[in-house]
Amino acid sequence: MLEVKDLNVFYGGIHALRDVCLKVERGEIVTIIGANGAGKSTLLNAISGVVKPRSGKILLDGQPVAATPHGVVKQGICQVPEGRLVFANLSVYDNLMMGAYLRSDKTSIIADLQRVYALFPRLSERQGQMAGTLSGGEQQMLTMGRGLMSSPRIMLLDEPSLGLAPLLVETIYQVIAEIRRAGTTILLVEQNAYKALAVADRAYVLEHGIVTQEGPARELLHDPRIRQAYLGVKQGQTRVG
Amino acid sequence: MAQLIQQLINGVSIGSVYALMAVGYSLVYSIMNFSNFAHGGVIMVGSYLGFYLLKAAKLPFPTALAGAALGAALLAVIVERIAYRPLRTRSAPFLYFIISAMGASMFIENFVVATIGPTFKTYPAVFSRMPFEIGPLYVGRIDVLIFVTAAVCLIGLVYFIDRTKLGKAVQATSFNQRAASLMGVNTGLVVTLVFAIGGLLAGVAGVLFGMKYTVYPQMGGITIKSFIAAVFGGLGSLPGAVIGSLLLGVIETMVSGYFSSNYRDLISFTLLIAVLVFRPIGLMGKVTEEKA
Amino acid sequence: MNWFYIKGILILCGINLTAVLGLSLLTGFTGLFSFGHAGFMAVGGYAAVWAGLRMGLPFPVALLAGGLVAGIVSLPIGRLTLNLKGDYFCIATLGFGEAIRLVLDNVQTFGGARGWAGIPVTTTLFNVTLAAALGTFVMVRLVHSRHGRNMIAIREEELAARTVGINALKYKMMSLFISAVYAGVAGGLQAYYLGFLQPKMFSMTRSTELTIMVIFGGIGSISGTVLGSILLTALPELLRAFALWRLVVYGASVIFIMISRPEGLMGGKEISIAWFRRLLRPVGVGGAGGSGGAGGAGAGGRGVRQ
Amino acid sequence: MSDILEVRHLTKRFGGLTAVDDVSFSVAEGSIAGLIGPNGAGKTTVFNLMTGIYKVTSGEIMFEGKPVHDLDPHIVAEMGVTRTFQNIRLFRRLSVRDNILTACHGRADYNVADSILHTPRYRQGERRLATESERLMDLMNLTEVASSRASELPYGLQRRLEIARALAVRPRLILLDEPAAGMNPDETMQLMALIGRIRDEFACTVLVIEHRMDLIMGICENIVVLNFGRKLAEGSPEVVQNDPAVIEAYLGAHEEVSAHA
Amino acid sequence: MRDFLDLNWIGLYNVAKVMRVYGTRQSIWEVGVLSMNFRRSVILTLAATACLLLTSSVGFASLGGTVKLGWIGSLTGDQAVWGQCELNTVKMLAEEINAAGGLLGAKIQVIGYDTRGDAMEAVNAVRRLTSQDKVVTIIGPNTSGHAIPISSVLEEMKVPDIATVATNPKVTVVDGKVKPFNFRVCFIDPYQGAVAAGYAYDVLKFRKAAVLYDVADDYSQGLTEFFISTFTQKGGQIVAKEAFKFGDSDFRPQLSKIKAANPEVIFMPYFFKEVALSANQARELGIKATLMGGDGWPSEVLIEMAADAVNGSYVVNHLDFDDPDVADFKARYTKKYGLAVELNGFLAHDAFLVFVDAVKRANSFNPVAIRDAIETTKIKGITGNINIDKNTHNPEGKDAAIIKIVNGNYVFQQKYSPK
Repeated sequence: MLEVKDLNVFYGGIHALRDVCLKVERGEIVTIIGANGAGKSTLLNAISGVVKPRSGKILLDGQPVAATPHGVVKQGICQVPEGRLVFANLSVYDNLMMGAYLRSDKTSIIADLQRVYALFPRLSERQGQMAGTLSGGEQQMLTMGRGLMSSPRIMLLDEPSLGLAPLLVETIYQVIAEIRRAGTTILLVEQNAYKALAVADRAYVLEHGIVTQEGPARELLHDPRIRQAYLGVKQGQTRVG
Repeated sequence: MAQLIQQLINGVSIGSVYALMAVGYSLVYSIMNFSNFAHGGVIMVGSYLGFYLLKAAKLPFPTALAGAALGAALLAVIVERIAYRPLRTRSAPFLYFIISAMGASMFIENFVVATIGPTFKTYPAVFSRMPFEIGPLYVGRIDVLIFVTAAVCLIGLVYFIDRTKLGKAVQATSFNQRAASLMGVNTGLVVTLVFAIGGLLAGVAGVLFGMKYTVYPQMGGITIKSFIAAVFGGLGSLPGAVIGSLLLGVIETMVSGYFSSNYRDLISFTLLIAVLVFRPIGLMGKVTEEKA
Repeated sequence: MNWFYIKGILILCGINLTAVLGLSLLTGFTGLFSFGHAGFMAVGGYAAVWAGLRMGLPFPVALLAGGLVAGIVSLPIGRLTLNLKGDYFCIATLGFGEAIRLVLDNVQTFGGARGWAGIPVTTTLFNVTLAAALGTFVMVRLVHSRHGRNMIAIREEELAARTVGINALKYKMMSLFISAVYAGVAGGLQAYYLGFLQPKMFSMTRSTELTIMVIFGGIGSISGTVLGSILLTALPELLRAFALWRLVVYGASVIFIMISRPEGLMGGKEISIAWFRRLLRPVGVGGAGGSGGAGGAGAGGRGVRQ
Repeated sequence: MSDILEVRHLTKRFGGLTAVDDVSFSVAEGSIAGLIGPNGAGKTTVFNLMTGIYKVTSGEIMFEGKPVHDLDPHIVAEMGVTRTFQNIRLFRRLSVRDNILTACHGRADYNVADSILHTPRYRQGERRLATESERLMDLMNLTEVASSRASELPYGLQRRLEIARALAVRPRLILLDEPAAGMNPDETMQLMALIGRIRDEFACTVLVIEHRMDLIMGICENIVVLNFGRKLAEGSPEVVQNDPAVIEAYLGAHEEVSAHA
Repeated sequence: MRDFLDLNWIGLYNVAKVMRVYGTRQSIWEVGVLSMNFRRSVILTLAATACLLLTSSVGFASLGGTVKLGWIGSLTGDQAVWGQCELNTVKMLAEEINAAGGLLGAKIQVIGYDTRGDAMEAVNAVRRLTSQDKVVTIIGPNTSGHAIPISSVLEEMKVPDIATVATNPKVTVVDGKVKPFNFRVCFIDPYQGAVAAGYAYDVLKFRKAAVLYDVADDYSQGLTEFFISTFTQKGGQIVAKEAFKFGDSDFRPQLSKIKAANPEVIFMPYFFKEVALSANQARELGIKATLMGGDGWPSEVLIEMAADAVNGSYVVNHLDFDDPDVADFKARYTKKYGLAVELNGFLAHDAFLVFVDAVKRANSFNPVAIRDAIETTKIKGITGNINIDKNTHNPEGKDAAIIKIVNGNYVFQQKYSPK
């Protein structure tokens, strides 16, 4: 469905992505794991048109995607940015409606709104509240809900668990699984490799802007190298439970 | 008593002029978060356009007003494209925007001096200069027009920003451009739109100012008062800008009327600073406590 | 070109440089943006003339007295306004500048709006150069001390600076005080150069010009400040033959430098002996990639946010 | 061991919202303590109150027996309390060396006149600051990047630099706000070791906010759990982990991750 | 002048080249070779500056057959209306003389520089005029604030200056000493203030006067001071003294206060734009008092902006507009520039006459000789007889013209000197 071919991106003088290739099939959850600064977010930004690639192709159903962020959204690709970028000065409801900015069919928008409220009951409780006053977890729910409101065919999730309490991380991942079940394809970028690999079908490992490994998520989860570098399974393990 | 009321009327009328200019300025501030010092220049150009459309082209007043507003909007958009957009794409600090704005303002003012010349121009009489007389009180016709226009502009803008989809997109863009663009908002267009609306308002303000007073290249300088009023009311808040303007107008009038016209500005400034010391974000500014 | 005329421009450069150096500390190093610095020049100018003419102090002492008075005036102002942020501080300083002018317009002891004439013309190229050189020297030493570093830290990240024990208000006050002293001395030099003082000379336009020079030269760079003030003082003179169009050109150049080189001429870099050595190396051989501090600096081309 | 920090009935309201509600706890000198809780529980607010960034609504914060609430941040820092930030706040355009050098400033006492005249006091002071910052960079493995701009460092190093900068103040108590956020497990592991080393080598007490339970449970001797601004639980990692209230509000019932492993 | 233009373009082209380098640097930065280009751009900047300095250094002294006359004043800024009119006048008169064979056989070349309304600029302009351009006399500037600081330069370079409308006494005399190279053709503030007050009290028989003035303007403060002192000395009463600040366009707060004091006459010593606005607003507030003003009033624009409001007002002026000489000059000016003459034009005209007369009597282009000749000027200008006094360098005994505005016309009343 989504295909990235030989993508090269420069950030300032830094070669942030080198010949990156990637494929996401319909209905899949694909995850990209890697250390900080490996270029994961840059990759998502390049797909969603925020960053201009130097060279390479990004194809959606075989067609090149638009060059501007709003064009990309129109084609059904929606990025849920990291760091809970909610519109703090708008209400929760308005934030969600911003997600449906490019849609005009009222009835289906309302249907989607109900769906989002069903996924995140907390948001429906707080729909009149200013988004800036939400807690971090609620903001993360809001950005995801807002992303869903554009009724995307493919959703790009950037670090959805960043800075969240363990309990919330669970919730968020349950929702991710549910979104996929409802038919949305997901490209997931995560620091929390455990969670990501557990939920994903396939995974790519990005190191210093280069894809170093790819394969089914389950295999990578058992790959000793990955376990050591990204899962922190080395010595005894102090783990809750 | 009559004099007090007359002074109040004077104050509100001066305040309305400030308000009319402050609304457009505050709109741009609330979206772009920097003081657009070129706003005064745009007002001035709008005023000249209105003058020529009325006087030389002999257009009817509404057409001339619309023409001037559109012309000013165009200029505002051009200024944004040339002087601000390159900075914005690079997310430069607000300081650079201000300097660029000053450059633009200097350019516009002196360009007019060099091409049109420095002479004052007088608007042809569109309305009667005779004021309404209510007992011992005098209310100017243009003052009423300006007050109403300022109110309509404010209400229209607040409605636009708070009630329409595009308005929400404007707010979203003001908060975070990247996030807004990820929602499918064409942020470049939104910014252009904001400057265009700011320019429209500047054009209207320019024409009304020209009718009430006169037209000359340095008339943009009076927007300094509008900036102060906007700060007074709280930057970025549209109702704040209007209330701040009216308050500043009334305060200035009361100081000149009952205290000392020699030290009027000194006293108004002292008051401004006093307000800021106790409320550093102005009367109606957005509270954004810095999160650690 | 005639030396007499050049001398006039150089004196003007020196006066501007003195004022801009101070403003550079405030704006470029501490990150505070003032629209009222001409107000401090006015205070300094009037005080210096008062000290010289009415109290009979010798010229250098009178200049220093002018600077000191401007500095002292800055303290209560700073106490009230330095906690304000961004545009609010700008407007507050603008208000101060205008207020000073209004007071001087009204106070007839100093001649009111009609000005103070008959001041002996004492400022010469020699003493202006001396003052500017001394001012530059002091400023360079200052910004390379812990005091200067603390100011830069406040500019960069005020909250973090405070949590590492930097008294932000104190350093902002210090920065404002020193910049006011510089402005005051410059005001004194100007008064004794023109032989005449008038509140009109210290309008907001004058403040704006000074700020533009700082930004033009480059934030956080003393050499940029020096270059910026000299170039921008000379530019209108060089454009004099264009009469009406020269301010149009001036405005356009300001926009141009902002959009093409927003970090200003020097942008945090300094011209030093090492820098000159690099400069004189054949172009293209030496520096690709930039070495160390000089090359790698310069506010990032495209800011990577967060 | 005595308590270096004592928080008594701490309350902070923002308008109608009570962010911190009657919280009391204490931190033993020389210990590593943790402050955890769901997002929005008020943890960072507590840090802001301790470092003087916010003023308390009521209650007291005693550091080494002296009240530190309502003091300005720089005075709190001089007394020996400093912190790092959740969203890193470095002096971005300065080099690594200058970041640390600036934070060391309190170690020199020369005045403005000294710096202009380059008196012996200035030279001594600068030399002292330079050695001090070199030593810190050494200890924190930052020497290699000493001349790089802070904003150009990779994320992990920025975190480390921020801690180094805080240490330059020679704190008796250092507050770390989510130091492991955005780090992978390997880096988190190194960080844990680093925090232990800091406590020992700099003889200071550490209070850390973190969501990474492996880190918190691995190094903290005492843990305070906040929920909706109130204290939910306090105690050793074992106690807290098995507290049903904590599990319900924060940790969640875990379908254990290691099951996949 | 033309040489300058050409040569400076070369300099400017160099600047443009540098700026192009700046422009492309952004993309170069991304590849990471910035330092090289940064250095190159700095070198280019320095080179360009040097070029500019060099190119503009090619000045010419008075070449055979031309004599240079300098002018300074505001061509930009708030005072530009007056400045541009002065320069136009001087240029026109010079062309007329040149067409008629020149002055002592030489063609007059006028070099005019803008002061931007800034005293420092005025000093620089004079430095350039006297040293590089080597003008023999300077006409202007149009404000006292610029005429005063230039005197030290004039004295150093020994070039005389004839100010047009610089009315502050200190322009020519400070501390009782006359400045050797400063002259003017206008009367001074104390005189004008006294004329206005005397005429109001003695002729118009007003006893209660109010003053509205511009606190930030030297001219306005000067007139106010001398109007009030003369008027009260004569036994009149000042019932209100209100101020505004330059840049204001609304005066109703002050006018409302003045209205409450119920004066018979309101003295408005400032320039016509503010006069028009304040007069209109006074009438809008129902103020019926007679208005009176000084030489800042006369302008076609005033009539255009406020014909009804100023109807019946009195103006102290330098000249009678209906005088045939004046009318002739006005016609010539309007024909050439398509604009009405502002008041400064008339005074610039007379300053030019003084210059021409002095050169002829000195029979030399030597600035010092011209200066000496100016000191003994006795001519009839269009603004009246100009008899320069050696001790004050002012045109002494110059009667003021009292003008009444009647139905949009400036109607001459009488020549008047205060007793």
